[in-house]
Amino acid sequence: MKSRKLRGLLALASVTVLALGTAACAKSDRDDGGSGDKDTFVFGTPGSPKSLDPSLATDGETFRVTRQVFETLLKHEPGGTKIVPSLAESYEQSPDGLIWTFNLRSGVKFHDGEAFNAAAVCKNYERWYNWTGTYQNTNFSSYWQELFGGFAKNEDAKTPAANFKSCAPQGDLKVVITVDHYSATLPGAFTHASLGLHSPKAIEKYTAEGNPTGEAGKFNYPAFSQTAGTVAGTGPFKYANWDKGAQEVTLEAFDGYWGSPKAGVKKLVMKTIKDANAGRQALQSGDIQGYDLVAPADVSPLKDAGYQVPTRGVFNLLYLGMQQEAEPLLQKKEVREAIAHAIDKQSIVTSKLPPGAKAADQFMPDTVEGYSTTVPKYDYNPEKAKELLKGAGADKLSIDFCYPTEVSRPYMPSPPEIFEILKANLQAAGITVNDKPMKWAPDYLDATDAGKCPLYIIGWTGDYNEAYNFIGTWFAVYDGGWGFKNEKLFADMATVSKEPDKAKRIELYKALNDEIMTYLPGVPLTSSPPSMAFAPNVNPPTTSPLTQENFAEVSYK
Amino acid sequence: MALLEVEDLAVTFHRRGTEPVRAVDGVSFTVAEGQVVGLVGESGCGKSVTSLALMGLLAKRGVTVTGSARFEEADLLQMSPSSMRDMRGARMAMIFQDPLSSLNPVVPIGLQVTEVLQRHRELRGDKARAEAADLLDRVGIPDPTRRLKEYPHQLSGGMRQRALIAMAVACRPRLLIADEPTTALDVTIQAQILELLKDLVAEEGTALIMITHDLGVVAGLCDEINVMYAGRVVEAASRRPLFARPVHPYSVGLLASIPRLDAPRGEKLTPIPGSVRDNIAWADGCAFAPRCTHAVEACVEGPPELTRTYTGHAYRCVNPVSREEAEAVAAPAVLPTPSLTEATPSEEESS
Amino acid sequence: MVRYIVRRLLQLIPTLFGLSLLLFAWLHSLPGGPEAALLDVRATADTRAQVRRSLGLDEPLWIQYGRFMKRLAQLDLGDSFSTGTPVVEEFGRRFPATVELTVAAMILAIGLGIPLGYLAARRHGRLLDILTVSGSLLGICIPIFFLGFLLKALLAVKLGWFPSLGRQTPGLDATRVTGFYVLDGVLTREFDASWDALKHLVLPGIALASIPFAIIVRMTRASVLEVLGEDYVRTAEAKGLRESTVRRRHVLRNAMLPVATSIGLLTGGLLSGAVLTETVFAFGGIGSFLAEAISNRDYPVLMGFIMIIAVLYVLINLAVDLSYSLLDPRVRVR
Amino acid sequence: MSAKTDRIDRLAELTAARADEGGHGLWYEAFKRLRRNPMAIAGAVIVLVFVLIAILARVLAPYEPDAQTWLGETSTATMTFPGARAGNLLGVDHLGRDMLSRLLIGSQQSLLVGVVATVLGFSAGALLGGVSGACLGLFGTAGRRVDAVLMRFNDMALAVPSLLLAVSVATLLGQSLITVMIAVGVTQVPVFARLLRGSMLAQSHSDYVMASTALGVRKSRIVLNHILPNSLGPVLVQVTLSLATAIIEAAGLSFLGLGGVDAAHPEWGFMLAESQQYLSGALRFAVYPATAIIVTALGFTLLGEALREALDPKLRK
Repeated sequence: MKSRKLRGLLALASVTVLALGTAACAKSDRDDGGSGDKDTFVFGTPGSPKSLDPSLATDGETFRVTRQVFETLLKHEPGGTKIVPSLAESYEQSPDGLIWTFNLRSGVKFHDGEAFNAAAVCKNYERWYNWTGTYQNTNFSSYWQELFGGFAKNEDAKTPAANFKSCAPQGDLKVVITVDHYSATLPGAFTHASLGLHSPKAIEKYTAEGNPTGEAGKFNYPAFSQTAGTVAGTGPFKYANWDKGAQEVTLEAFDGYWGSPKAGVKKLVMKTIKDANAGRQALQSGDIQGYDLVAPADVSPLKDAGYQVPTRGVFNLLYLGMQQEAEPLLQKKEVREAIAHAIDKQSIVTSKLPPGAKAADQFMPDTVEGYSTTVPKYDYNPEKAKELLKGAGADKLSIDFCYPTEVSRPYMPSPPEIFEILKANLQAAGITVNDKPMKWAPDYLDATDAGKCPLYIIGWTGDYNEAYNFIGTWFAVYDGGWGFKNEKLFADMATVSKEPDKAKRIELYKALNDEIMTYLPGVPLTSSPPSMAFAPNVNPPTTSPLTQENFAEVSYK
Repeated sequence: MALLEVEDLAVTFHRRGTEPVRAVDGVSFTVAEGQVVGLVGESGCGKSVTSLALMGLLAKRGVTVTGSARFEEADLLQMSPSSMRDMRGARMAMIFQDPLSSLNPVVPIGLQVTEVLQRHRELRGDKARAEAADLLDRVGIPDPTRRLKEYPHQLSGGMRQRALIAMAVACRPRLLIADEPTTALDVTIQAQILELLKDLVAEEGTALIMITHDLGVVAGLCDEINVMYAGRVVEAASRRPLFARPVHPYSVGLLASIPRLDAPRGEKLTPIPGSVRDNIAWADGCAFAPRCTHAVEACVEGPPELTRTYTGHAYRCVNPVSREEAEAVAAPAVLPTPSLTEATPSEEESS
Repeated sequence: MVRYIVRRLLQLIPTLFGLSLLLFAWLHSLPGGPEAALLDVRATADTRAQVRRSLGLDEPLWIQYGRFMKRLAQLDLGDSFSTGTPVVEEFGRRFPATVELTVAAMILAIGLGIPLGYLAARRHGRLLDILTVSGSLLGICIPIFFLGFLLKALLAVKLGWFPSLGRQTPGLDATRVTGFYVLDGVLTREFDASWDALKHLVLPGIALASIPFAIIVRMTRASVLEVLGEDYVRTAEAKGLRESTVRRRHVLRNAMLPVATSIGLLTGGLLSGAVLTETVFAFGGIGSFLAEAISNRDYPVLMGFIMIIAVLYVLINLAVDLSYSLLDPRVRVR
Repeated sequence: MSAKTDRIDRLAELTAARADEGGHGLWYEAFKRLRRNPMAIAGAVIVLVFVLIAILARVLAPYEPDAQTWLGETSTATMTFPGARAGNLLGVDHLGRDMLSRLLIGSQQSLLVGVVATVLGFSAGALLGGVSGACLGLFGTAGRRVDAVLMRFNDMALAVPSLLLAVSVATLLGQSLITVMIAVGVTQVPVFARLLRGSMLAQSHSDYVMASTALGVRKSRIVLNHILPNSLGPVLVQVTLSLATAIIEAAGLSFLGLGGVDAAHPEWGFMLAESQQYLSGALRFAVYPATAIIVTALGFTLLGEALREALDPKLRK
């Protein structure tokens, strides 16, 4: 009798529960048809792109998207680091490395119907070279400045001098690009995603829009780079929509794509999923068909559950940075050496890193040309470390150790855990370690850059297969992160960067690696291969050590 | 014929971790058609619990009600909850002590009246509203149509009590229980309300159980009076005999503590010492014994039985008060209460 | 009434001014700037300085604040450092997601919380009461990100009933009108899109509802218990009214007064408190965007969003106060 | 002086009379009601056990919480982590440390977070709310204005996401357990402030305050001797609830990478956040600290709820 009376009362509750139930059932009905339609492929990425025009961006998430839409003159072979032709069928380099001649592919069309030819190439390079005003700001042109120096007319004294000299079409399908001096960034620069080639018609529209407004405190990306419609490249996909609220970029297969493979799905959606667990659960529940940056601990469970977890080749490096100004005792080589001997790199690899990870003995992975087999080695030997410290009068060394907390990088899946192991190692050698945990951005990045951290862990993933892309970023000049001045090392770095002959350069790099590891500015720790995960019913793209996967290869089985 | 016959009513409250409390213990009384019966006693004596038990308004849990209460051929205590619902508000109704807290603050007066009409008389819409206005008018609320839309807080205390009475009499019940209906009101208004009750009862021939601690109130109103102490009736009689010759020391004490205008100057009131808490269990003797001025050894030797005289006067005492002593306190109280009907109800609205 | 509203709104101006000053001083006192997030890890000190200059961060704080206020006077909150889009646009883009999520959570919390709270009160001290109260309190006691994980593991991964993240199935190509996906589907008659969006709301809705649900159960229970002991409920019973009438008109109508106030406040709190839920469910609302903005030291977004939220919060409170006067005739706004 | 003390004594009687029901004090009555409530008993038992464990943690823990003794036996690549076994009753964690020891020491840290954050939130909130309430109740128009300003900012503070506060504190002080305590404590300030003010306001309208005002007792005295002590009931309830909230919020902060991160002093929230990467392969890493958090928080919450009920004069029968 009581329950009868309560029925009325429970109506509200029942309705609520019922609504949930109906929603649930309806979903399971539809699920029988497989996870959604087979035209759409959703890929989870750890970050959002910033611009649809790669030349305005610096970050990997932007390039992951733009790479599917734009192509460059040269590219890296699928799954490798070797430079191969792309929009150029072949290229020649003058012996001094100043004149670069490209023979262009014929029959290539841009997404907006424009034809690809030499004039189009030069239109692109001249657009970048002739940027003025706010475009010259590093907000917008960071990579152009890094790869080709400044502009036709530099407006700021701080902007580097232009290295790009000219781009000259020779006929319809031949183009000659001249630079002022050789730089080690070449020919890698011609593969760089930021220099993807735009349709000339699109470029005219960009110019018509004018420069981004640049009043202080206002920081506007140009409108064309923020909505799909204007931007057009030659790649297998074209932009369909960028839903910033949902954090999704939708790409559509471009039917007129010249090359093969053509896009294997009609729609490719790049969806930002920051949380690694969220990505894995979304894959498992069929909401997405793949995601990047699989946590090492998820690799084998996913594999066991039938998912495909392709692993990229190793092309990154994690190292223990030392700032000699922040801790003067680090200026003693014995102390640095002691720290190197105190660290058990192998325990990090076996305990914490995904399959395929390696301990590093120099400041680049062994997949980079210029890797040396003759570098001095510093084995794990806590006793020796103690002796060295005692010899240097640093047996009571107490040192601050910075590490980031909430971040996961391909080279450093879980910084706090790696820190814990390192700390235990150092303390076993009698060094007192003071924890300095920090949030990755901006606290940690700022602190390490400003030289506030005597010890810290950080790393790098290569952009292209050039040793300079690794060691050159750290040891070419005085750097706040290291806080040392080694004039000989700096001079040797300058020499190698100007050597246009590749074979000679590689030999020089090997010697440099030996030199660096003898000086021992820090301790290279590990290289770990980042993994992607895909649903069992898709054909995943070939993994690329440079994270340059071509999603045109993706299709449903 | 009796309208209500309460026989041996007992109410026990149970609470985990404590001894059960017998709030009402073997109470019996009858109410005839159209009769006004008073239940008198200090707070905590069980008179309100008695009325709630009769109305079926006690919590279901932790309460045991035994005995019987025959009302119109049915036993109220055995009735199913739904029949009780049909009965309440229709055949029997109740008026509570505090008119402000007894009215729903967020529902207009009108709705609170019409909901009874709708429930028991199936009156709806305009008909119900008209009837409600009529009811308010009958209980002496001026401008009833306007009042219907107002909320309790917009009415004065007397008006609220009138509205409550209107709700109670809306279905012309056979029995009305009024639980201290005037305690929360100003003295002048008290009289008006009592007058109103008296009139309504007389008009409709409704029986009334008047629950009060104020002997003054019963004096002018009740035909039969039951004095209760610690859950039992200690003295029961018609009005006149009770006031003329109270027998139980407690009744005498109550009468003696009424302030009297005719008392000689400087004479102090004689309050009953102690409070209701200072009693003993009936099982051990007379519960009133600890406070009683007439207490003797026999009082605590066992529970006193109810003695009934041939005149129908009943009392529960082993050492009743002597005639002389009783008359000394009683005489003036028998005076009928002055009628205040001349004071028009609208006066109280001036605030 | 109107005067009361106008007065409350006018009071908002000095408060906002104070808030903006406090916020500005506070944010800019934090070490580090937005350039770390904007630039590559390898950016040189020069580039960093250049970026700071271009963002106007090299000038004295009072000039920066002056500029902020000047723009604010023209109802311009500036542009986001990290996305380069106007703050108002960023807010408008993400706000519907948060509102949808909040509303879904509140519907769940109210729809389940009030009946359960009432039931618990009616069965005070009995097993059902204890189970309901402990059960609802459990919602408060599970860290929300872990609850999100458990919900997904069970209802999305294992049973496949609900999608595990996002607001709508990617590639659905629903037409956007207002940004409220459920509403959009109805407006454009793309009911499947609405349905899809609704399903996406379920899991994050439950996760976000866990705390307000517990609070509503608790408040309803306490409030009903209190009202059940009120004389007017006894009066209503004495009138022989049907139990449903007593419950609806006399118990709930009174018991809901304090609950209504708390619902308003809870809703306001949820607007800004959805950070964890939005992160775990990749929901793309203002909560998770604020969290990012903090890491990026995206001052315009932080200032703008928080001030808009503060205004909304005040407006919600005002609405609650006004509705209170509608619900309770004893309260009349001056 | 004697006249004044006399008056105060009479006042005290008045107050005592209010608290005195059936010869026992308000708190005694509340305690009696608590003892009858199964929720209170469950809550109290949990809290008691938790506090005991926290106090004895160092004695009970078989190993140092940060000793990576079994690191060599773990592998993320193959997801091998020794589970429960003779030496490690709950297995080892992702860095080869004894899980049980970490959980035990964690109880200490979690209790610390709860207590310190609550004390912080309470003291600052009580100051703010107390001042505000006292101003409003006793110092006329000017007081009302002070109260309005204070409360308006207090309400605004409720609208600012607590995360922002936490991040600022973390950036200024560095990431540590103390940061978490302060950050969580700060978020409790407006709650306590509002509560105390509201409760004082209700008290200041009560009969005995009116009576003492009528008797001419100094206002500050009324506040200190009568309003404040009698406003403490709801605050006490909030303290209990805040202990639970603090432990849970600390977990949220850890999840966002803002937690205390000292391996030698693990806190449950941090342990739960740490385990997030292993949810797919080693769910137990999360289950232990999560269960600990949930049970403990539930204990505090149940106790708080029961206390609220016991102290609520309107719910008394």
